[in-house]
Amino acid sequence: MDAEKLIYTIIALQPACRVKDQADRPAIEVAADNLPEIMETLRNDDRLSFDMLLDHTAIDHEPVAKFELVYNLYSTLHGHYLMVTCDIDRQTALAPTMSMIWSAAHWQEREIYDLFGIRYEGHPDLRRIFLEDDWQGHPLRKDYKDPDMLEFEK
Amino acid sequence: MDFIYSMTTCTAAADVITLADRAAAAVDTNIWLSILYMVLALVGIGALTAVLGVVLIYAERKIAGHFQCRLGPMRVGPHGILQTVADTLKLLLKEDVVPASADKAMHFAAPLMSLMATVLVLGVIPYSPILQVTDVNIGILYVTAVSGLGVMGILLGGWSSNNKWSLVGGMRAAAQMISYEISATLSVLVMVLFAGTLSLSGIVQSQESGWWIWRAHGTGLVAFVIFIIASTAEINRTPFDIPEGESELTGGFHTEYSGLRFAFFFLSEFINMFAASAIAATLFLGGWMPFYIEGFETFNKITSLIPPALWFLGKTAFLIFIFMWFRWTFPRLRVDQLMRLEWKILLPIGFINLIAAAVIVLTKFYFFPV
Amino acid sequence: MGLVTDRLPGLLEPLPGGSILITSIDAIINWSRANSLWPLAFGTKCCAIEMLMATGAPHQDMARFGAEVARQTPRQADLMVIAGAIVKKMAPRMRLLYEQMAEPRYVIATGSCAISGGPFMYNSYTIVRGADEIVPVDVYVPGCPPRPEAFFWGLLTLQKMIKSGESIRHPGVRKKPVLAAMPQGITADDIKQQLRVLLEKENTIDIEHEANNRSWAQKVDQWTQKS
Amino acid sequence: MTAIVRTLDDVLIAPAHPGRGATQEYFLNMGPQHPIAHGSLRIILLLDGETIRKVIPVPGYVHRGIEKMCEHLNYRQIIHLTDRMDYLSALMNNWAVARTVEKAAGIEINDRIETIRTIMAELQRIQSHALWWGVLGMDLGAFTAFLYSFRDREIIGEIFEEIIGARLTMNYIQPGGVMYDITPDFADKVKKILSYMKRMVEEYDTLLSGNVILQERLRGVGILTQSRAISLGCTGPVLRASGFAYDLRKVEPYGAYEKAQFDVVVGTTGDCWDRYYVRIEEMRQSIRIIEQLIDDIPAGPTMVTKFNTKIKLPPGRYYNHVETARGVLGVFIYSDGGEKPYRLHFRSPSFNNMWAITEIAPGWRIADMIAIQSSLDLVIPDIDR
Repeated sequence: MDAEKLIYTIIALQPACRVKDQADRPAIEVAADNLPEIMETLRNDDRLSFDMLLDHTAIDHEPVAKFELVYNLYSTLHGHYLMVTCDIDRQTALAPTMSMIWSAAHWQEREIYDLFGIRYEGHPDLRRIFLEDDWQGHPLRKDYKDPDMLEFEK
Repeated sequence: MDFIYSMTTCTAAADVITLADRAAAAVDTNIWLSILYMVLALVGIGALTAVLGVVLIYAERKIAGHFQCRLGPMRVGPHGILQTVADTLKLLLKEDVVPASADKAMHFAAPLMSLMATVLVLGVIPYSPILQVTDVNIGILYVTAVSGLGVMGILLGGWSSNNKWSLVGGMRAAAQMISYEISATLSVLVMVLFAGTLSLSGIVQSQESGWWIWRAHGTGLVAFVIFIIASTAEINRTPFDIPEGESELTGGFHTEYSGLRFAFFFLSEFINMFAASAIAATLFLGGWMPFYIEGFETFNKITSLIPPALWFLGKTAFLIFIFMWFRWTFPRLRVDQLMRLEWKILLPIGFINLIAAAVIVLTKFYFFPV
Repeated sequence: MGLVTDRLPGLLEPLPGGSILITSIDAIINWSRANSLWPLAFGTKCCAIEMLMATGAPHQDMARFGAEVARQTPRQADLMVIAGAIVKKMAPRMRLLYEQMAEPRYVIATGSCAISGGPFMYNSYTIVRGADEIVPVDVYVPGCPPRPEAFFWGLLTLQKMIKSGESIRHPGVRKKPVLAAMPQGITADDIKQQLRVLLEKENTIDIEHEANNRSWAQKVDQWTQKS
Repeated sequence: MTAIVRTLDDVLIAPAHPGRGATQEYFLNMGPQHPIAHGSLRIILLLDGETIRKVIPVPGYVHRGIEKMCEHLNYRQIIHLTDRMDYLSALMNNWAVARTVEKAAGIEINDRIETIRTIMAELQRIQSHALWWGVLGMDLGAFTAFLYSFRDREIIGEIFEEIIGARLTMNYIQPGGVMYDITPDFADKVKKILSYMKRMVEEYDTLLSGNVILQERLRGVGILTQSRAISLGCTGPVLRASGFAYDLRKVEPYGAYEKAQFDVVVGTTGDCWDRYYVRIEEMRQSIRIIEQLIDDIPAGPTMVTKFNTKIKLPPGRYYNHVETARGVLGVFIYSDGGEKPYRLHFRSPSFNNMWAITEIAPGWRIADMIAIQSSLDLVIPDIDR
């Protein structure tokens, strides 16, 4: 399925999605409220069947007070890729978990929690993954300041 | 067939005079001479232990090196022959760490027990007709009993360290060594049946007309193979080194041991290997008996020129090399596979072998004169 | 064993020729310690491949120096090779490992990460800048990662240091490594101090601080003149 | 539904089994300094005797914050950090970033560069798999295997030392080309090494693969089914051993892989033996790929951009990946139009592969844990980044 057809299929199934530009592969943008439902469709629909979560990450848009969640999906059946983005509020930093849909999300979400402080609702085991449990702050946030960190800007 | 069986016949048996015999003979005439013999025996065993430790560890490292396309120790002394001397000295002078939560007394006793069990075996091994500390008339029973004590040392070491790795290692060791003791004993029994004696010198002398490994209608060969496998397990060497299991249990029962006490465990492993090889050589390969081929008189004369002690050492060294060969070739077995090998394969074969040997001895169903 | 090192000097010293005896005992002990450095199998990062694995491999063969007996448990190891970056989460564990090792224990820090944080020195929020902030380091082997030959240089330097250093009179006290390229009397500590001050100089020139450290500054001057 | 944040201490509570004759389950801490940690991974096992009930991996003992560092560096400077993630496939890591940046910046790469990159990457794949084979042997007690693998690793390493100058951290593949050109006798040397490696892979089979004990230790142990592997996000040999032929070199060919004929090796059951033999076979396939490419390396420059030019990516999200020795290494870049990435994320293969142990290890023994962990071929700095 080529990129355009893929996007059309998705939008036909879930009208709440919007096409995301500024991405180098087929990408859609969804609202946080619709995320679980849309992901369920992407995973289970026969024409889409995105059964592999390749990558999940987040971007800290500090100036506009938003976190952007990015999911990179792959369908082992059809061999197509999709990028899904979702903006959430930076203040509350709450997002729905995908660990019920893809097992891989379990740990990728823990990583995002550890480094960005985004808490995932319904995650079975939300713990810090790389840093110690008593670590202060979330280092990949743009406003993170560490007294021990030597800044080298040139 | 006759030729093969008669390949190792001896022409003349030497009289066995042990150091204990000499001491006993001298008690009435000269008490000091008697004491001298006793001291000689003690010093001899002590020196043997030390020398064996140094030589065997050096050999192991050199042989391992050459198996693995490298050189092994080279810098300490010519070709690194002083390497183990340096290691021993260093271990002796290293700090002795006893974990705070360890059972101090047992932690102290464990390595001593392990070493003692192995050193005691050295006393009854016939190195040559005139070089044996004492020839106990239940020699092989004594060896089995005493070497069985070794497992106590390892178990105690694992238990008293108060470390989970040590405990797992100790428990594995206990299960493994006790299981394999049975197979080893069964194959020893085959030889006892044929030789008709428990004395180790007696077993050697019974092989003057040929080594048991060839002679006992195949039962000897089967018993030899089982004995070698079982002793590999008893001395905790690869592929049966699961109590130490360097890559699994970090060090197994000796995880918490350092310095001198670790050196004791380390030493006892190597002395154990020597003892196991020596017993195997005594039982199956004719001990200090030279290698004779009937009919080749010139050859026989040449072989009998080599002193018996050298024959013994040569056979033992060959078996030790086989143990080292195993170690640097095979991967390690899993605990349950190890138990399966013993209880489902080796033990039944051992029993059948023993029964076959018993039938042969009872019915005197010999293919050739024993 | 404590018995020898604790009581022996006191027993031997009063004897005639006792100090000569102690010196020769020292020589033997140091010889054995220098030639039997069993490393702890502890690597964190890329350097572990080069320092602990490739050095033991046929092409380099650490066994030649008697150092191939890698121990998995710190109790039996003499040498801790810090191979790779140390991060804040690892630091307490590494300290624990060091404390678990039995005396005498030696530490070689290999690679830029273990010396100063290396490529992760800036902008990294977890890195510990130099393993010597956690454990006392005897020899530094620079490189990213150092070649195995460089590691052997470090090992031989440590051997030299052990052979010339410790005495049973003062167990645990040993001379810091004297780098081959430097004149006598300047140790790695001096170099570090010099670097630290140079860094500080770049930021702010603290005259009082300069004055307090004149003694080392003279030493460095001597060194620069000579070389 | 709310998000509940927990700590490690909340997890480390051994379940109590009241009643007579019940066994006490206990926690055993493997690592961070443990031979099976392969670096510094901590694995906490909940054990019943020697049987594993639960596995809790605790990574992060070499987490250096490379992603944060990348935000402070420009696109050329990032390359040297990728060497230090998965140091056994450093070239392929370089390539992942270079490929993402090239695609985003619209830099066209000529055939010569692509061929050199492919040959180098495949040489390193052989090297990486050889090292893995030796380490697996060492973990299972066959120490000699380890030294044999290092003997061959050094021989391949000589090529890298000659062309690149480094033994481990290559920093060779740059956006826009490769750092140094190959030497004139490169092809001859590589051919010599390939014919040597062919014999050595046979020797690996003789020494270890055919060994009864090894087969007993690996066959039927730690089965990872295909559907679970996909859901867990496993890639590389781990996924292929489970029977799914997902190899980026074949699925979406990059570099010069299109020009070469090779097979994607897949397993059938997904046990440790399949993971073992997939890698052994992959060494043979890599030799095959290089043999086809080595004879006609096209002419041309080895760097299409000027080395010192700063690269600026147009604003947007870029994701691209390559197949490293361990699986799919993805690079996600969010650019705001500047010289430095606003956000750069690595989808590391070991990170996703590691979590397979939580599914496949329970029910097996401590010794099987060693086999499973070895067969997954994890590089810890790649997990932690």
